[in-house]
Amino acid sequence: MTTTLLLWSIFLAQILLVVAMACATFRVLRGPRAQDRVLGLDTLYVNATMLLLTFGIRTGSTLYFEAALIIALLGFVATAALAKFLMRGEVIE
Amino acid sequence: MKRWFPYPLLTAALVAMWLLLTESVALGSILMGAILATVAVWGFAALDPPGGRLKRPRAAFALAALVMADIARSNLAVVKIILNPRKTERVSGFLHIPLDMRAPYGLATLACIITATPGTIWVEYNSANNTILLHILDLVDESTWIDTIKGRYERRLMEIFE
Amino acid sequence: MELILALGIGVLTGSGVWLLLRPRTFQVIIGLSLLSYAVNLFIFSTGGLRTGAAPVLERGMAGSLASHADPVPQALVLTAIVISFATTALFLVLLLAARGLTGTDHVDGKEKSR
Amino acid sequence: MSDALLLLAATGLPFIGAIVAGMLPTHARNTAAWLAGAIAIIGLGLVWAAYPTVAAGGVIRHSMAWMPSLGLDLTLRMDGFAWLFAGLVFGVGALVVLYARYYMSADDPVPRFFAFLLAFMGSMTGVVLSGNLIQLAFFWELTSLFSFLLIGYWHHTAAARDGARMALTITATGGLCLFAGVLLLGHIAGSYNLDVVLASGDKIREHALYLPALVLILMGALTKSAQFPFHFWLPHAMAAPTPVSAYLHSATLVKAGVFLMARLWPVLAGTEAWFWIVGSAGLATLLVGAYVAIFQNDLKGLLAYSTISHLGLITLLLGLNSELAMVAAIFHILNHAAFKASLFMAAGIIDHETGTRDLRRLSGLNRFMPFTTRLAMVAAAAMAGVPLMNGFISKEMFFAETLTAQASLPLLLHILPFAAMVASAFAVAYSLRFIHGAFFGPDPVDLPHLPHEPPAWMRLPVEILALACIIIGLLPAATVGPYLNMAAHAALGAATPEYSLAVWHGFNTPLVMSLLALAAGVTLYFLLQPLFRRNIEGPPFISRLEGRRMFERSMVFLSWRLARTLEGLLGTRRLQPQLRLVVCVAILAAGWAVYRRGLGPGNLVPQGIDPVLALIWVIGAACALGAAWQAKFHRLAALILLGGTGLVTCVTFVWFSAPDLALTQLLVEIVTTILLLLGLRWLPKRLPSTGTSEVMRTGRRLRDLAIAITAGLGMAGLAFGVMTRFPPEILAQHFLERAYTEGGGTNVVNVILVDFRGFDTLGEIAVLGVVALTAYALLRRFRPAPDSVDVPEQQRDQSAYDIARPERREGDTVADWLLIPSVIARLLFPVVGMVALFLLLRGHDLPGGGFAAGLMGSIAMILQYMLGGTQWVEARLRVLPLRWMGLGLLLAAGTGLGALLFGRPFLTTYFAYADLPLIGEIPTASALLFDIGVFALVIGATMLTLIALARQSVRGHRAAAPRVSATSAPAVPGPILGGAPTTAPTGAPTAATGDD
Amino acid sequence: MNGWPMSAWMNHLVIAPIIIPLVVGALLMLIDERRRALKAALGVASASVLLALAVLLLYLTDHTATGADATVRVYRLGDWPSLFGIVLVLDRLSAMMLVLTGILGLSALVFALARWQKAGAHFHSLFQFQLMGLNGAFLTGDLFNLFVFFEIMLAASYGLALHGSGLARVRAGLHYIAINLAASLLFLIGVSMIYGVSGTLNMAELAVRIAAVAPEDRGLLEAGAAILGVAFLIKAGMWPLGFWLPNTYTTVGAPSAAIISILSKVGIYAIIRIWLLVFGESAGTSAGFGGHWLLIGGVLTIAFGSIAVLATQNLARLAGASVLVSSGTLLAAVGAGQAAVTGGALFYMTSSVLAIAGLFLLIELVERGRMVGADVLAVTREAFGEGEDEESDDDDAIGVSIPAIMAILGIAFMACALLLAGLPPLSGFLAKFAILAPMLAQGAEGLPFTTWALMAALILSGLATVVAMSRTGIDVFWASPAGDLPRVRLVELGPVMMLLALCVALTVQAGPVMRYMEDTARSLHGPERYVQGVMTTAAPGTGKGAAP
Amino acid sequence: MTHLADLPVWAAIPVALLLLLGASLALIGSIGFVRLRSFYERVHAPTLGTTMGIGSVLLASMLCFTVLQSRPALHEILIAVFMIVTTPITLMLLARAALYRDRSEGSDDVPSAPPAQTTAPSAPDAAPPV
Ligand code: NA
Ligand code: NA
Repeated sequence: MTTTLLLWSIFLAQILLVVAMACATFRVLRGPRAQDRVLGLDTLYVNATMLLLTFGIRTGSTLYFEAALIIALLGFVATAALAKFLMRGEVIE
Repeated sequence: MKRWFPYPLLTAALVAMWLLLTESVALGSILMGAILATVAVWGFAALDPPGGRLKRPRAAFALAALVMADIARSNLAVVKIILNPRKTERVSGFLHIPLDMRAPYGLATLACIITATPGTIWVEYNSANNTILLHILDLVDESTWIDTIKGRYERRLMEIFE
Repeated sequence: MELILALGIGVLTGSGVWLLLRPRTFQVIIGLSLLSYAVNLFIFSTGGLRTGAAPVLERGMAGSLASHADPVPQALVLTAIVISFATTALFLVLLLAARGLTGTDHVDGKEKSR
Repeated sequence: MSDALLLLAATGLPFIGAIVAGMLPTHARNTAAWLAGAIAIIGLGLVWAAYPTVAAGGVIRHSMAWMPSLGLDLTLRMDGFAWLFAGLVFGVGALVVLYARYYMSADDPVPRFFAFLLAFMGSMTGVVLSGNLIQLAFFWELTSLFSFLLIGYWHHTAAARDGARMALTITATGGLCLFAGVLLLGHIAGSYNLDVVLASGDKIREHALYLPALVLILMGALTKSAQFPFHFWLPHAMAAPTPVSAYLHSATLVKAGVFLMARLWPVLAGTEAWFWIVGSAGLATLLVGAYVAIFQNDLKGLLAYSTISHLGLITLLLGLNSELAMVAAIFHILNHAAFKASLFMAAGIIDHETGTRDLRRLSGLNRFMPFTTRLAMVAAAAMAGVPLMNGFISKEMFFAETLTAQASLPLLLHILPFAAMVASAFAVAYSLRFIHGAFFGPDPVDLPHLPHEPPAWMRLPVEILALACIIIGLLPAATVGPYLNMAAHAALGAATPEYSLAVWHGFNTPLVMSLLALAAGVTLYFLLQPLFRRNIEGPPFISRLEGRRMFERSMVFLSWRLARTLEGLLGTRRLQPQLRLVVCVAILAAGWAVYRRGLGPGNLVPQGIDPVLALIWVIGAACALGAAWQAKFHRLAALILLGGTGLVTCVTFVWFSAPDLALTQLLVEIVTTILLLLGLRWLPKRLPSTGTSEVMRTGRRLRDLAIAITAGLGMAGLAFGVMTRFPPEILAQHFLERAYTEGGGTNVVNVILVDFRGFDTLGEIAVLGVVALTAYALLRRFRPAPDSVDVPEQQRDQSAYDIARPERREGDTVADWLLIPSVIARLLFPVVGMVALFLLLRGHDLPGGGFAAGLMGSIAMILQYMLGGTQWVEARLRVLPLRWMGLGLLLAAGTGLGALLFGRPFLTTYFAYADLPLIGEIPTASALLFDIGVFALVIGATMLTLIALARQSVRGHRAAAPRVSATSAPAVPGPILGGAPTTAPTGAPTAATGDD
Repeated sequence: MNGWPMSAWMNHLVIAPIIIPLVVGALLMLIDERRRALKAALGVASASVLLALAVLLLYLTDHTATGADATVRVYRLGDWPSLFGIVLVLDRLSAMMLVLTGILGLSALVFALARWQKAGAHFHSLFQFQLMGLNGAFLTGDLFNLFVFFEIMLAASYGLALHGSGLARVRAGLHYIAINLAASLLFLIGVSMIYGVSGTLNMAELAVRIAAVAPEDRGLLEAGAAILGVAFLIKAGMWPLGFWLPNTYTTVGAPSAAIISILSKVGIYAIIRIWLLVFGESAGTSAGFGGHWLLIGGVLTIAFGSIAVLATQNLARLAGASVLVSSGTLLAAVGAGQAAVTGGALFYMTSSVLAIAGLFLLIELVERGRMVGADVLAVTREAFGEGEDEESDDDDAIGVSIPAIMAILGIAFMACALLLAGLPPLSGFLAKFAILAPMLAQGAEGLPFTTWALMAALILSGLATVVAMSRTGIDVFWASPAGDLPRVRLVELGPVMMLLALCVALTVQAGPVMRYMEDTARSLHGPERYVQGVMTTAAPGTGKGAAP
Repeated sequence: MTHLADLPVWAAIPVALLLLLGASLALIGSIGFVRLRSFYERVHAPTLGTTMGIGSVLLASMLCFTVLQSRPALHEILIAVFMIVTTPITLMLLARAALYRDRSEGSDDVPSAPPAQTTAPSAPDAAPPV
């Protein structure tokens, strides 16, 4: 019973998250401005983090935790670099 | 002591992080964490971090609780806005707020609080006149927002950091 | 599931090949990156797709394929990732050098050779 | 003297002499001449020493293994036939050396000349003494090579260069054909040994490959002997010094072709094919050569065409499939050598003394050099076939043969005697022209030099040869009879016919023919007088068929126009077609294999489709397609979409139980994005392309789209095929079972990477290191394109804004912008560092490892660079990438080498669980050390590349706007990276990121 | 390990050709760029040791066995059973390739001491890694490890190819890298497919398992092999995959070109090794898979290479096109699938590797003395001015003395030309003979079309080379407008002379060398000993470090 | 998925609810990201995910693993901290970059640059020079 409940809720949550990712992807594809695309990538990263966490719960393994941790800790580096590129025209001055 | 542990609070935080990472409170882990944290902090010190100390740690915890509550509330507010787009009277816009605080860590924390709170975002900081520019999703009343930021957060942060 | 991943690999390959055949160096480098994703997934797929298999062993226990994921393709992919990362970096540097020397970002180092 | 020594000395001495001569000083004329002469004389002596054995019908042999397994031995073999030729080579060689000593100018660097001459002599000896077909081809090509060098001796003249090249091209081509031919012949006979081959005549003639072998061998022989239609190189070879012509074109080079035909006559001749090919080539050459010779104005040109004609005569004789004709051919080879060598020398004397060889300028030399005139007259008479001269006898034999020749087509039989007479009449005419034109008639006017008799020593060789012409003509049986007999027997064996070498055979048809030809020739010469006086260039009727021009044209066409066109058609220098070909060939190759065997899905039942993953891949596909779509005009969008694809890949790895891969993929993704962004700054603004027509572009795109779709479908099919088969288990099972017990780690992937297959990892980090070095080296020379030198527009904008306001200093905008991020980023520095170390230390047991940790460490540093700027960071952190790299590699390799100390193979790991006080049990595996090496290298390599890239901006700033550093960028205290001076000149950022 | 005669340390000799350059390369990274003498000394010392080592290994491999009874020395890395770990395998072929690498490495490095080492950063490190990659590729017995060593080799070759930078180099380098990256991807696809079907990465094991592959899986396996083959053929420069090759080699600096010229042979090596091992007679229905494509492709490559040889006036490009001819010849000869022909092919490979390397080095020296634009002038003369008898003939009858250095260069050039054209007296001629003679020996009566085609291709390519080389040689040495005499240093001339001297030695000692090649070929075509050698060491490891 | 059966109902229900809550917040944020009109409005939307969204999921995870492993699973806290600390960096940098881009294009929807003022104290020393 609890298994079913959990499985379904995890499944549902994952679906919601993937749809959220799809929304973000839409912005990445659509733009219209570069900042929208960058923000889309950032959103994609955040949603993916959550997806990985739900996956961890589903498999009962904490091993996927690191991947989520890395995104949380370093996912912003790529988007920050993109932002810097927009603002300054180069990433490292 | 100061030479070896220039930033004791940071060292402690790093040891705590290490323990969380290793999911262990064994003596070995603590020792290892301490060694690594010490070394890591030297790296931090090499970067010429701005000066500043956490003067009232307890106030910091209080602020954290406050911020969490605010974030939760803002979440709901933003959910409403997104799910109900036909509500036309909502106005979003920019807002200049002059600040009194100049402590870098305080400013950083304020920026994090503002940005992490749904519905508000720190856009620009002007060091020349110590003003920040925010963008606010639901800008019904500018003065309320100024009060919130200055009274609710800046004051507390100045207590903590200055 | 296999079908999904196979199609995914196919789309990555198709996009990569398309870009590989384009005239601009940046297109080519993006194409190569997409292709290396495709290839990495392809190598990975030789181990079979296993959801929920344990990736690491229990301490002190020997593992078995019944409960654990196939580590071999994973190790191969890791090596491949590193190498393609390195070569992508090099290609980037080279395309910059070419761009600097030739003034163009055409793969042939000159605009419209024919 | 032993046979072996004799043969080796005869072949080897000339080469040794050549080397010695080549090393003599430039003007050691006498030494070189003495050396060459001595060697020729010794060679002659050696040949003479062999006479007793050979005369008795014996064969001298010496064989040494060379490539025994392939049937190639170095076999020297002298029978009577070879003896005769060897004698010619050395005998005429000796005379030519003597002549050359006086002919060549004192200023000429003659040691080189004699070196080539000796080497040629050796090669020629090698040809005639070869007892192995391959070896024969070997020396054959050497004669081509050295004749090339001899002809081109005066290479400062275009004529010499062109003549040499033409001779080489033609004769080397023939040589290559010959090579193929003897390969076939050896294949048929079962051996390359000449004795074996000569004994298998019937087998060869009946073999299916007889015709190809014959054609190929004849290609060699006919080109060498300047037979029609390959004859045209020979006249141009006259650009060589006259001694060379005298040697090459009388007794040696051109005779090699007829030598070969005669040598292989017993096995190749006797067939219709032989008759038609050899006979018609000979006949055509005989006539064409003689006809053209009449109209030559150059003495040597005349002699050259006469040589061609006489070689045609010999060839025709060989082609008649008659043993008697064969004997006549051998005899004429001998005679021709004697009179042609002397005529060339005479022509050389005239050239030497008067400064010209032009028959239109020469005249009446008889009065100035009467003795030379007599000598030339004798030789010319021999050439014309005047009775009592040696040429007469062999010509008589030739006429006789034309009358009795056997062939299937009677028509040709009727033509042959007439053709022979016509050619003979032409020979009389050109001989007459040589003598009459040069030596008689009015006194010459306006000659470059005043002529007189040459030095006695220079005339001596001519005298000897002219004497030979007369003596042989008078007493053929007594003088050359035995030798000819010996040679004929050696060449023909038991089939040698009866023949008679006499001056007088009675008043028979050949004699009538001779006399008719003589009369006709004389008449023809005088009839043609008006024509000669009209300063004609080239022979009437066929002057347009100038071989050289055709050759040059065809060479230019073949090797330039055609080759270039073909290269353009069949190849490309553009990248896109090349990549297209690579992709297409790969598709075709895989498709072909699959088509042969079929490829169905495997028997593994596919798992059900998880909608979550399916949706994820919808996103992945959208990102990939989007990246493909945007990469041209929206590079940043493409880059972001690439990131999206990478993220989807990463999630997929997680989905299918590969956390290590996900981790690594993610980190690589981040670093790659930054790398590409760093590059983006230097790329040009993308403007919509113009130029090519829309139709063409659409066409190309459709084609590429088709290729891309095919490739995608193909890969999808293969992937599906692979995934629906039972995955391989053996390795996986083995590793899973032993990773912990024998590798000491629970993260099997990591154990594989650092232990089971640690060697791969060692290689992989080497790749990383090498790439970083290359990138660094390349970037040191980086010059931005003119349109991207400038500081980016944004920065100029923001600086201008700051400058325009009194309360702001330049740089305030960016400083304000980065204030908060940089405070946080600095706090993150130790945090990320510790997480990296965490990943490193636990990698053996849990996801992580040296590579992921290294990348993380690099990202921590890159973040500082991004938010603090290069100079700011380098003023504070001493990153020594090269040191990290070097030490990392050494540590990894050293860990592997440690095993050697314990007598174990490289990379054998050691692990134990050490029980430390306080800390407790910790695993100590040598693999960890290895992983630390990996970690260090990855940090070093990544930083080296990134910093090198990033520094380009700093250089750019300095180059573009020196004022920026004065106002906004604060002076950098202390050493920057590696202690290089802070303000290194823009052009030389030496060791900026290197370790000092 | 079977048949090791000497002490335990000798066992480790097999790994030394990989580890020595790795360690030296890493050490060189740590030494400052300015201490060039030290770097050069270290580099040359390493290259010398490697050559000596290779010769020793060749001796050890050859003298212990005769004929196909080959000694196969297997080195199990990490002491794991060869089935599960990575093994290095030393047999006659590997030993021979190691020696070739050693020779080329030492000559190119010594040559580079004069100038090239200064042309850019980290030359010596890159060079050591190049040697490491080559040696590793020749030694490894594992498919994926082969990929890794290919990458090391390529990465280093990128560095060396771009060494000195410059427009032409960068432009060609971009193509070189792009195509090789594509090839690497194909390599990975191929290897993973083979692994997916056969379950092994060990080449010997693969040879054993191939016969037992289920029929329905064979298509996949062969598709993998075909894709892998394409990757190798790209490196080997087969038409139509090899257009990058002459373009790259033309622009690369001389010592780099000399060492990189062996890279195309690595592609050939991989094909010889894997194709003969895996798709030999014991491969069941896959036996001889794709061999005729090799033959056809080889002949086409010879044809295209010859055309390219003819079409160029540029010396370096001529050398690059010669690499294509050489590759084509080898591919076709190997594709013939007969042991005796393979033996000849190996002889040819040795000869052409030495000759081409020599030529690349030589070209640099020759070009040094040439006037700028001499090529253009020659082209114009060739294409338009057919008759140019305008030269005064006053001093026709007096030769021009050639300066000693030009004479030496000229002789060396002629030697290279002869070697490449396959003309006597040097080993090129014997090499062609060694390929053609056994090819002919096969057909009892008529010869198959392919034999004719190959024979024609070889003859015509020789002809094209003669035409092109004589044209170029005449232009450079006889007809060139007198430029300055090239300044040639002994360290530059020495390597060229050494390479050519080796070709002379190859000619003189053709018998013994050919014996070695034939033995090699026989054991390649009958790889039982190789397989057995690797598999017998597949016994469980003799215990690892202390178990927990 | 046998481990899920080990989870008692009292824990399973909150885990399920928290997961759904977190995912819903993330989704709503992303929907907002799609639907909101301007970039400055859209930039607020993802914050739902990065704060309460991920917070809920982390809580679910902590709860789940604490119960399953019978010991406190706290390392999820790190993710939360990192998210809180790092997300603002991106958003701040991006919002300001967008502002710059809009200003430089002369867009009317953004406030123009602050008017010139009298001399003011200089930036804190902390600001790293670039
Ligand atoms: Na916010
Ligand atoms: Na973030």
